[in-house]
Amino acid sequence: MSTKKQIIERESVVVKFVGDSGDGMQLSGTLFSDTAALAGNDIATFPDFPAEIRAPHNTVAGVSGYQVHIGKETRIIGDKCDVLVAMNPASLKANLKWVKMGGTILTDVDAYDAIALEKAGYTTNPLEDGSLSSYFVVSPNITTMAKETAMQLGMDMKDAARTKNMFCLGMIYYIFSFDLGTPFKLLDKRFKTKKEVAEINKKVMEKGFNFAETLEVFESIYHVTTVELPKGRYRNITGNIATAWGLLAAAERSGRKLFLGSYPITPATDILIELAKHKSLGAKVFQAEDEIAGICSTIGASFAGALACTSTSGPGLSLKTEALGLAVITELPIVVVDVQRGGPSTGLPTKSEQSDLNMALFGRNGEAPCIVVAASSPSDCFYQAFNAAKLAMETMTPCILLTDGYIGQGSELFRIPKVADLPEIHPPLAKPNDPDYKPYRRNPETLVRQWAIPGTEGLRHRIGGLEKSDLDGSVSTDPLNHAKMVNNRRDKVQRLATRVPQQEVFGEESGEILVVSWGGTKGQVQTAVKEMREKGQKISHTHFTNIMPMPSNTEEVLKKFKKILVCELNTGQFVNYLRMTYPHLQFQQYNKVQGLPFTVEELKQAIHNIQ
Amino acid sequence: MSTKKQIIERESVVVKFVGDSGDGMQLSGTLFSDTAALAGNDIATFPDFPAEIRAPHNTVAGVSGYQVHIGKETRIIGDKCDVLVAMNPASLKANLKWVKMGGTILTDVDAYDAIALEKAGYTTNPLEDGSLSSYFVVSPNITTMAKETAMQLGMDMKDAARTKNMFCLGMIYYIFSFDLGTPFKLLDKRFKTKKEVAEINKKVMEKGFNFAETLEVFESIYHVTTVELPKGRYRNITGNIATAWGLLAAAERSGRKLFLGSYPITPATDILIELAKHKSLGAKVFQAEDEIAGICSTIGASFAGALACTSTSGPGLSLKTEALGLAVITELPIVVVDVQRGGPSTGLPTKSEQSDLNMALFGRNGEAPCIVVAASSPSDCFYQAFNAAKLAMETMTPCILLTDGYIGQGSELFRIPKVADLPEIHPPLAKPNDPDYKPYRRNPETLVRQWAIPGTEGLRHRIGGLEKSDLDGSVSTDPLNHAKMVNNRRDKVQRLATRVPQQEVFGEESGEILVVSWGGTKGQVQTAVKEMREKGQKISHTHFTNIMPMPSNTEEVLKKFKKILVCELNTGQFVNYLRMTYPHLQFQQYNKVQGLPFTVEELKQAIHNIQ
Amino acid sequence: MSYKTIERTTEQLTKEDFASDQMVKWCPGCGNHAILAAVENVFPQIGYKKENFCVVSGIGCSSRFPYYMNTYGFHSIHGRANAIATGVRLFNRGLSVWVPTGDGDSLAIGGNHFIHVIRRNIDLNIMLFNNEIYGLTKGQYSPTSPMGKITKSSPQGTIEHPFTVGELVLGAQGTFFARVIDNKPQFISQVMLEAAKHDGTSIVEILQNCVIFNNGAHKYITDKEVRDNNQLYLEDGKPMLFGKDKEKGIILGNNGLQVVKLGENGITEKDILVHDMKSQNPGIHLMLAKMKPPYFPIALGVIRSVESPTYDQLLDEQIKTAQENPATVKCVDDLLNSGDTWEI
Amino acid sequence: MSYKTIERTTEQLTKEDFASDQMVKWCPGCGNHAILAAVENVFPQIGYKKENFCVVSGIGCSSRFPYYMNTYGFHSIHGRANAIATGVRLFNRGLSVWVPTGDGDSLAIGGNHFIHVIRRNIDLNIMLFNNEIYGLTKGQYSPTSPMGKITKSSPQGTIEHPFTVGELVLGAQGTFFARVIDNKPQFISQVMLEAAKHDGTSIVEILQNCVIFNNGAHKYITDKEVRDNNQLYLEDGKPMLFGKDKEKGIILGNNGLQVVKLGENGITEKDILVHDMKSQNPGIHLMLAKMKPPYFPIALGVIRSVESPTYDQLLDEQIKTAQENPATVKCVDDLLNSGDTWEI
Ligand SMILES: Cc1ncc(C[n+]2csc(CCOP(=O)(O)OP(=O)(O)O)c2C)c(N)n1
Ligand SMILES: Cc1ncc(C[n+]2csc(CCOP(=O)(O)OP(=O)(O)O)c2C)c(N)n1
Ligand code: SF4
Ligand code: SF4
Ligand SMILES: [Mg+2]
Ligand SMILES: [Mg+2]
Repeated sequence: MSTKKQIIERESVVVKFVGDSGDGMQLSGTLFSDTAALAGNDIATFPDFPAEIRAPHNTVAGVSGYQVHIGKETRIIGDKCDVLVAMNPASLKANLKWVKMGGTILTDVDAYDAIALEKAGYTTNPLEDGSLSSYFVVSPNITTMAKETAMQLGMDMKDAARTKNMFCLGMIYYIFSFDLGTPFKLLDKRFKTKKEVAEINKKVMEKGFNFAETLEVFESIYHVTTVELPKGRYRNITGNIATAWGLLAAAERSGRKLFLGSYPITPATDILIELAKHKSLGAKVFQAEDEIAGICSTIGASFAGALACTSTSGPGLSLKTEALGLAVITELPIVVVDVQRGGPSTGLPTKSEQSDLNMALFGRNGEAPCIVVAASSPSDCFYQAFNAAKLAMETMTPCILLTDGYIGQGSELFRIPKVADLPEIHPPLAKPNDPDYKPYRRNPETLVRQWAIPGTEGLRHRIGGLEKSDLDGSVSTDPLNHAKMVNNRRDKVQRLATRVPQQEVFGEESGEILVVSWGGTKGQVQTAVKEMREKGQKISHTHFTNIMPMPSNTEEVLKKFKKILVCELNTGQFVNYLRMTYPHLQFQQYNKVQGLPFTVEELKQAIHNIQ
Repeated sequence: MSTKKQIIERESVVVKFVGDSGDGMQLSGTLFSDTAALAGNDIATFPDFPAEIRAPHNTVAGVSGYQVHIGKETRIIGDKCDVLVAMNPASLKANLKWVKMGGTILTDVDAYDAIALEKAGYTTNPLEDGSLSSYFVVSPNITTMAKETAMQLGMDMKDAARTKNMFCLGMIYYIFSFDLGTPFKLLDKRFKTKKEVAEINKKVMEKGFNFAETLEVFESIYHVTTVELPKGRYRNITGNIATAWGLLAAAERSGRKLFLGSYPITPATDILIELAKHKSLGAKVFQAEDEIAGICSTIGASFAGALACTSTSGPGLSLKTEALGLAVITELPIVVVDVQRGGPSTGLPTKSEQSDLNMALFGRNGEAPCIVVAASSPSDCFYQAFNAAKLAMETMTPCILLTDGYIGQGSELFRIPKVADLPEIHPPLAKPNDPDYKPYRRNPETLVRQWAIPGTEGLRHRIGGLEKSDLDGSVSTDPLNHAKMVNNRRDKVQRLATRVPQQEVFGEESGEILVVSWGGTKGQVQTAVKEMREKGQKISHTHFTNIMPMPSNTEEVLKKFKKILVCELNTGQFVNYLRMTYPHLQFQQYNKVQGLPFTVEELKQAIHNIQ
Repeated sequence: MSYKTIERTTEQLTKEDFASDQMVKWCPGCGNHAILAAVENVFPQIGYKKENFCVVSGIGCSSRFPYYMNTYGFHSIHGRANAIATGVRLFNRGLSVWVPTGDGDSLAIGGNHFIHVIRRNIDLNIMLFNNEIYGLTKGQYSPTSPMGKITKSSPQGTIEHPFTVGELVLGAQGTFFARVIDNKPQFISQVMLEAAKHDGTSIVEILQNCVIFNNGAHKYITDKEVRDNNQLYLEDGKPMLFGKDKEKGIILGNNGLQVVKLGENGITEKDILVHDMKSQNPGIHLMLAKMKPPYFPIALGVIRSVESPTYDQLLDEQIKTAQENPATVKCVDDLLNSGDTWEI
Repeated sequence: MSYKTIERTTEQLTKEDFASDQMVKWCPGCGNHAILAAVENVFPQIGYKKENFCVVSGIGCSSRFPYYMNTYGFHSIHGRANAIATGVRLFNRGLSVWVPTGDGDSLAIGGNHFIHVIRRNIDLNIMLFNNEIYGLTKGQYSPTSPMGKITKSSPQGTIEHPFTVGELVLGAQGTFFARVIDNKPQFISQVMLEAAKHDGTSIVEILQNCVIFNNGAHKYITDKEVRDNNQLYLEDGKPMLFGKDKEKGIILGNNGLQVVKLGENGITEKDILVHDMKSQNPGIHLMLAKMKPPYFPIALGVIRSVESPTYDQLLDEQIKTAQENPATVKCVDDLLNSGDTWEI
């Protein structure tokens, strides 16, 4: 490595790979993040798909991206990037606003022909017109060089040109002082069955690395602080995979096999796809004809004794509304995963938002309380999926798990737990031939009824969507019985408030300002608060995972602060829920509805602006 | 008329007719209420259907009822009845709890055989065991007498036995000193094509009347105060019919033909059935394959230029959730009528409740505000349906009209308006070939976009469920555009707050206690407040019809009271909405979730108990 | 070869084992009563343990059925019985799952689940009570009401072409379709037994009379005066003969089916079409399902019963394959540690 | 006799009149491009005023269609296009309503609306882009994916019997069904024109290639080497001949259809089945729709086109009857004052 370079020391760095849908940006991104993780960095990633499958070549509509955050604290994706790798003018155009002033831009000059510039909407060439003067731009003939290398190794021209992403990646590895050993191993693994392809890719990558080193195209290289993570085995995981695995773990831990009834929808589809791979664990995945059949088959499987789940996103959750009410009144445990996206209606399918909370809490006819939990990061999806399954089964109540496109598709380091260390799950199974069995007899303490699985001897019974009489469950229109059942269904959920983990505060336990967040925004909010605290400001933070019910100490926690600011990616759904639940407290709110996560900067500004 | 009778003077009286599903109780009830109305009484009625079509003869499950309230102030159905007409033991059993102490029970001793008593669940005969000693019981051989009369006139035995309801009705007319002229005319009308049947029924009724007079079976007769209603033409109307007519009136007034896409469901079906009769007014009624097709065809018709409506009850509204979001984002005007019933799920289909408010306000994925209005009585359904249609069209936004089974199936006197006196409706139609037309250009004051109806020259455009860019409506994933559109959709609804009628107070405009109600409970709450005021208590009342948005003076109105009690038939949905909307005010709540309306007594108690 | 995974009983079960203690709340005279009796009769004959029967319904008069049978039962929401039953059956392979449903429940709101469950050939026994009306909501027309029918919601008569249940079933790749009438409980039991034995989705359409809202809808085939001429009882492998003295029959011409009289135009029994319920070709079954007076008798009994892999069975096989594959993960710990992981 | 209520144009319209200014965002090489071109070509030929076209879609790659046509357009939600189009068409009888849709959109989530719109015979033109995959969500199997197909959501292959679109259409009482391939734009235009003329619901199934997620799904019929033997172009009133030199044909036997070679076993052109798209008997149409290699060629062109009253027309008639009835109310004031009323 050349030594005259300036070395930039950083606690963390954000790199974003952008290009046409077919440019292999996702591969570049995952190779880079895996390499960084293996080198001891914490990581977080986020893919940025276009709405179209493969929109026209070289257009802004067709830009696909993959953002990687590496370093010591990567709880979040990072607001802006230090390094942008842009494969063509369109991707540069779409992403320039996300590059930090003075940041590095690596782009392929071969891609800047007149047509591509026009398609991207440039009237002049940004590499030449001086418009990039605030950035450090590196723009070699990447395609030419990659193609040459690959063709020499016997690849045909078309495929050879497509190795340009490897060339770039080689250059990037160079500026982060990463050894190529790790990426080479990863490539070998990925192209297990196509050894030659692996070899060529490795060579092209090496060429890129050497090119960067030899020609000294970069003025500076980065040293990123590695982390001291707790000891253990780690992997990189996306929120959707983590959700799938959390459900599988809950199935194993509860002794109830997993059933998933689901219909594909962006960005939740990956949960279905992941679980479909695990028939060896006995998981049954049913791709239904629509979301209604998805949840209804789930309810059927739950009646039949499964850990039964359904996964979807906004419009799908809307369609499940009626059947969710059936699960509520029959008191069958199901888990409904909603990977939130931008709404209303089809809205912004590839963007993220927290705007399904209202529907999760209130979106059913009649009085129909469900348990609601929300995951706060990709790896937390594992624990919250597990938790949702446990709560649902142990309370015989549907549980809605809210994640979002941002944490569902993003990834981070995950310390691999042992299944045996996870909490036990005790579904309230009825005993065969129990003479005292009644479908709606309740545990007096928890108000939970028993689960009598069809096929069990001596427990034949009937349930249904009409109001049922207490204890025996037969149809009843008796007024007081109805009132009682409505209360029972509410109270059994409310009583969880003491059993879920109590609400914790980051920072002082009382004081002037408490910042409140829930779900997938934890990383950004915590970072903002932390950065302000580091500057000496007394600000505390509490983050909600258990939404319905909220932990029983919530009011205690909240009321110790003079001012409470609730931050969320919607127009104020959680803050309104807090207002109705704790009417004696006053809340302020900060909201963003742009289909994008918070940036730390805007959060700090919002906290600063509190009245 | 015998003169030695004691005359009971009453401002109003409640009579309830109960019997087997096939006993013709509905006919008895409507004949009686129409007669009373024509005699100058105000009236209110409420049918009480069993959940089964025709459950086994003589069982409690099969009891069908029809309650009539006549007199001076009948805003409500009346808590308990003064007179119960019970055709068999089962109907007595099911309804005894609704008879006032000392009330009159007229029942048919012929029906009290051993089997019928057993089926009704009696171990001893209530007519003999002294259990009815707190009531004034009259139990002649009604079937015998009716049958005899009818058979003498040539009716066959089976049909003859079925005239027993007419016999009873004759007796009831007697004790209310009603002339038989009116019911005779009504019978003639009803059996226009079956003259003989009419004659026989009239004769049997007369027999009942004479029997009551001659044998002096009643100790007392009632004198009910008649009302001084404003001058005008009147009719009796149920809430569901009024809703249908209100929509038709709005269609005529707006120049947009009516389209209704709907799927049958209790208790909303009557709206569909009523509108299906009015093809002569150009109304197109489409009985869809399900609720989703119901609302989707409605959205299509709205796009195509209709006053487009869909009608349903709880589970159906749940199913419409997703499509409602589409109407929100496309900004198409539709009216969604939800005749609320007991929930959750199928719940209590034949009972009434106010528990769909949460779903109306919040039950959609993403940020999806709709306009919400709620009717307060059967005749108010006419005005609110008209209003909902006007608001939807003039704001290019879906409007949910909440009624309930109680006011939808109940009836009251309705002063017939002239269509020309109803407010004008101005849908924001785009002009053919308008060069400035853009699908999402907004009126700067109201934020309402224009309606460009397919077929119009020069306005071809596309709309859809993806987020669209301001003005031209093409698909956009731009973050700030999304934020802007979310705000626009919210603000155009919020801005109605100044255009809807302002919130009014019954009683003092400020003071100690304000009672708040919304929707179908107005009658009971107003009566309770009135009765307490008459006893000198300073209590005010405000009733909400415009729910989203609430009138702009709402906070002004509310904050002038020290204590605010919100009464509703759910666990507190409106009060929570008030809490989130006016976080600086404190609210108390009184709730009932029994599938039944409030009684005035319990309301008075609740107001009395305010802390 | 039958692929049934349901445990059989060793007890001698009787009708009483399945009679529930609930009051039957259908209208007096409703066709449902006879159907209930027929089903109560057939369950003991099927031979499974009584705990292994599961009855799943939607909403409608017919959907009250689960309350009146002493089995595991689920009275769910309108139109969703088939989707719920799918989950029950796919998850718990030890259950014999029955779906009593209505023409509204399965053909209006539930139409999508109906065609998909059939296409997937999931082993459910669907009993479609076709009364050509919405009973529970008091008399609106349904997707099987004949065109022109005046009902509460069609004061001028309907303007919709009705579904023919059998045609829809075949169009959805149905493997078993039979038709019976509510007034012949014994014949119902007999056909139900066939349905129970079938591997895959069986649809039994029951022409059911709603005395209250559509009385006499099936009169044109059930009336004493017309029934011999208007009913054809199909038997597999037997010629399609009908009429009082079996003097009429069905033949297949180039334009489809045709009614002929034995003896006329030299027609003998040998010319008559022989019923082949196992034929993979649905064309003829479709024509049979479509037959209707006045030109044809209506076909009763099992119209189609063909072997075809069931979803249930294929799913079991895939699970087995996956579990036998030494490369697949065997527990969640395996899964968590699969792929790229590293120690810190 | 045609019952069309759509105003015709007096202008000479061209393709350009319907080309939109939006960027077409389908993948390069996607079959959708050719279909779009075919439809742009056919709209001017239909002859209606350009404002009278209305294109209504759901969600899916195919459902992006409205953006790429300069007409009134509605890109709605997944599966609901047919229900929305129903409302558009029933309310506004002056519109020619087109529904571009996918195998997921109309056969999975939208299956119920699909069969009901067909049954009602509402005058919609449905273009079903059948790529046997969910394109927009990136490659899960659809209700038309062949059994065993490995996709993202079926790593061991699907275990579902696919729908045959034509069979489902016929089972739902379809009056018009045609099938075309995306690589023959001219033929598509020709068939679309037939569809446009049809009174009632027309379904045109377009075998469309998704280059990205299901490339070559239709190769077994489109490949140069096999296409002559595997494609049969139906023409009404013409014998069903195919093969390179039209040397093969279809006959109807007692067990259904059969492929024969002219000249072999004494077969001549006269023995070959003549296509009768107007036959009311759906049995033969069903068999034709079901034909598939390797044993049969696939049938292309209009398989069925029969006259049958449309919902639209019947509704118009009922309104007319109601309005002409002197006893019915003529305005809302009449209505309000009808029945029992009294003056106070
Ligand atoms: C979501 C929903 N929509 C509508 C209804 C109202 N509903 C109940 S049963 C029924 C139709 C019943 O007809 P069918 O299925 O033929 O059964 P039948 O009563 O005739 O046996 C309807 C429309 C409902 N309960 N839920
Ligand atoms: C309610 C709802 N469920 C699921 C989706 C996700 N989704 C969008 S398109 C699609 C399937 C597309 O397949 P197809 O209709 O065959 O169209 P193609 O893309 O193949 O043309 C799915 C599942 C959605 N947008 N909305
Ligand atoms: S309404 Fe009809 S279907 Fe329902 S129980 Fe009565 S007779 Fe039977
Ligand atoms: S994903 Fe397939 S169907 Fe969709 S645009 Fe691309 S090639 Fe066409
Ligand atoms: Mg029915
Ligand atoms: Mg597709």
